[in-house]
Amino acid sequence: MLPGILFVCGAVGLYMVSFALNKKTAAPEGLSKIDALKCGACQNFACTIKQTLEEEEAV
Amino acid sequence: MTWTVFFTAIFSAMLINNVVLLRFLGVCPFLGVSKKTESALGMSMAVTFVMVVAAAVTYPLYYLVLKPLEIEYVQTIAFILIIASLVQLVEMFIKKFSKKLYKSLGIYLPLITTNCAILGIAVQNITDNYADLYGIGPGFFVAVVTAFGAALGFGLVMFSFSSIRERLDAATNLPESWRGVPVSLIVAGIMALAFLGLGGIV
Amino acid sequence: MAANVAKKTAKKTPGQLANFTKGFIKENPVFVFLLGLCPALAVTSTLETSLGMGLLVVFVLVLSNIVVSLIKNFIPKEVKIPSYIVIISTFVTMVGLLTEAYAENLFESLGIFIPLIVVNCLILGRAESFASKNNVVSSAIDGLGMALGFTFALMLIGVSREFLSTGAIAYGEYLPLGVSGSIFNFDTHLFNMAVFGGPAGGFIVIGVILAILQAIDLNKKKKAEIARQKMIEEKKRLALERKRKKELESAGGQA
Amino acid sequence: MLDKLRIALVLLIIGAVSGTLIWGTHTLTYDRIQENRARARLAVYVEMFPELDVLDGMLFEEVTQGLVQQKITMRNAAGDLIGYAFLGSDTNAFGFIDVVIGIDPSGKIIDVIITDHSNTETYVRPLVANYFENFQGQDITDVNYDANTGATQTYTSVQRIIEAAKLLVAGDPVLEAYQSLFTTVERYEAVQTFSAGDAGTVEEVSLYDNSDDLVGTVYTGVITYEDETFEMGFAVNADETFAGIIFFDEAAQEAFASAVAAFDTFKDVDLEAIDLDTLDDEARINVLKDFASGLLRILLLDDEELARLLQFDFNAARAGESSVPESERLLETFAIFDEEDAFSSQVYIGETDGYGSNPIEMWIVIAADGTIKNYAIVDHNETDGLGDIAFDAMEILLGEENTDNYNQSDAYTGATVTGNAVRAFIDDALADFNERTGD
Repeated sequence: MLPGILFVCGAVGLYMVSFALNKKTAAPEGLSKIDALKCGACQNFACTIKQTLEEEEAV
Repeated sequence: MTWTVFFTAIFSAMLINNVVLLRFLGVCPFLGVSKKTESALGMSMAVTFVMVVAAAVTYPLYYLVLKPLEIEYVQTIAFILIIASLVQLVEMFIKKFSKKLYKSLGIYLPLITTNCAILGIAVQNITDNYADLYGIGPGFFVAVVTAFGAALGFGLVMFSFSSIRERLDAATNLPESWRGVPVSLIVAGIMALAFLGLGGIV
Repeated sequence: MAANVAKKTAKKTPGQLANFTKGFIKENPVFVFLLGLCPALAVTSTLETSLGMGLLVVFVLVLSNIVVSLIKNFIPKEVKIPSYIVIISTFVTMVGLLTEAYAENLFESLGIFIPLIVVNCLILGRAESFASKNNVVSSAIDGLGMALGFTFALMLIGVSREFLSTGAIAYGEYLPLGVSGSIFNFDTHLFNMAVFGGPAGGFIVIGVILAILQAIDLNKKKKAEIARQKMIEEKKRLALERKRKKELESAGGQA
Repeated sequence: MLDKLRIALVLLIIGAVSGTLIWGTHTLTYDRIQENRARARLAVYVEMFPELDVLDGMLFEEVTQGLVQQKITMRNAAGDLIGYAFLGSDTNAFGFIDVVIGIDPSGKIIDVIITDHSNTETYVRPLVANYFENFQGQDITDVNYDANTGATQTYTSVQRIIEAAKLLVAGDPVLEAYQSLFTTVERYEAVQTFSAGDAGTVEEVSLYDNSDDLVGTVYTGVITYEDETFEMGFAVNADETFAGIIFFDEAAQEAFASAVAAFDTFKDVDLEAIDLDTLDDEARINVLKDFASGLLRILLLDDEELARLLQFDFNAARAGESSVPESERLLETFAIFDEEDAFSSQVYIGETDGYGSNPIEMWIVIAADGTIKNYAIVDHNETDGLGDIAFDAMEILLGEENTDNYNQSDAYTGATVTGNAVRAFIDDALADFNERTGD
């Protein structure tokens, strides 16, 4: 029982830490804005770029 | 085990079991990111990179961690989380260290977390049981080579499909109701038929 | 049971009914948004596998929508997406284990597409765009409606492909129904186009369905356009009549 | 800081809850999944025995009965016996073939299934489709094979495996005959064939018990009495004492009962001490006496070299010096001289590569006049049917002049590889012989 639960906890932790680290890392200068057109056709909701775009739109 | 195993693995993953056309993995980016040849190539490069790394990580994870601990049942969640973190880490490193690489791959990397081809190949490498066929060590190389071949196949199809699509979009004599996605799907179907013919290559 | 809940609530508030039915045609995830095309192509060679896949998605989508909307206030914004992925993959793993235990034929035929439900954009999409902003009941109904719409789309593709490739619709083969057999069994070579059971057929069938939907859509638009044109003409005619009337009146006044 | 702690806490809770949920589902479904996987793995058995309890109901036993390697006892969930399955494998000229035979407790064949093979698929498929149904419902101890199969290699292999399974079910009459003298015998193996003078051609069979220790040796041959032939065996204990006479046929056993009883006086007597003259002068006993004396003449020769030599030629007095010919197939050759010390024949011993994985060990004797006088295949693992054709052809060659007759013999045609191997051996031997005799 224990190894399974611990493993899942570990994997979750690893993912979230890497996610947070990635979010903290700023994109290189001049590349923070992504061409919205290039993103348009894709329906992927996990895409962080799409999120940032939406957030910017909302602002 | 000989070199022929690797060549067989590469060709069969690339042509005979083409991820997109014959196994339906990664159809979303296939239709979504294939409007321009340039973006299709960018996506293919990102997929190649992540697919190989993901195969190289998930295979030992399964055989060195999950199996000895007898927790094979967490495979699905383990793989998706590992691949997702991998993508995040790769994106972070690219952001930090290579502006050029980020410029060409940056848009596509985040899409890859939920690309079924990556997870699909990782799972396939386990269910195809290379470890039993070749032993755990050599099986690792076969798994990585298979992933590479699959990514090559993805790139090949993406490139040719986007080239066709660029012309399709310019075609004006198409019936209106077929324009856009429907005709693209028909083209993909014809391409799949063509790829069926490659079945006897290995 | 969930369907009953949906109906009851739907009676009370007409908004919920629309919330439930929108996934079938208007916002159908496969035909309109092209979400989840991988399973829509891969597991739809027969009606039963399509239905099986659809049911698994119903299970995962409803549960993940409920859980996401329940805990939406506790999840820090920074780790929103990762949390959703964890929740979804938990349910997918559970569903996979249950399927292997109780419907092993379905498990065999769906193969790697069961773990791949995790990366089905539909599920993450609903969690992200609907469940994280709405209450539990609405999220559950939305999930159910969307998943049933997805199932409907899969079954439509599945029934076309199975019929074209075998000339019959088999049942009891993959789902543990207890009985098996086939319906519409045309024992003729006319309905035996094996290519539709294969990869190429999947693309072509979806392409044709999308073209038909697009044609219907265009037709509607055209009709609306004609109606609008007629209305405009009518208005013009009325305006003209009024104008003439005025002219006549003014002429009469002069006389 | 507080924010980060909160994130960590949420993260921990989500991970723990999801881990627990997955573990719970796993515990709930574990047994069923294992059973389903076992079912899938053992699908061929489940197909034959639908009520089979795949987790506890299968008892696997390794057996060595000819081509059958595994006997599986099938029980249902209630523990009742529902049948047996036999897993056999054969190698024929086109490759291997694995066959599973399922029978119900009464011995009726449920089904015969080819699980794996490397035979030509286009031959196997029609065979399975058209002829295998014939097996279903037949009693395994009396299987009626379909004569219209075109006698393909595949069908022959299946026949051979069914025959081996039949012996497992019905018992092997040959083994039972051995067991009447040596109660502990579990397995027997033919070691070599040689000619033993009056006894004719004799096959030496070693008998082993279940721990694979040699318990005895039986020399089997054929006797003729009143124009009828009977197969019998001369049994010798492991300590070189006489054990008894065996008849394999029940009728023969009865007919010769008194004669066999007469031999009982030699039981446990050293072979050397056996004096056949003490036996009564009676027709049936005399036939056995002739066989025994011919055999004993060979067996009692102390000098190993001479014994071997005498296997080739009874009239030999001494062997010439052994040498190694140049051919890679011929390992040893020596001349034989008769009692007048004149050159009688030349013996060639060697091995030649045939179809099987091991070479064919054989020897031939070429008489002074250049005819092939005698030969023996000591060991081979050629495909039985094919090998036999070639070896039968050798019989035809016996006594042939030193000509090209054996090359013209079309008796080989059935087994080209084996035939060519044997031919090459004879070629080499004849070449060496001609060189020696200066032809």
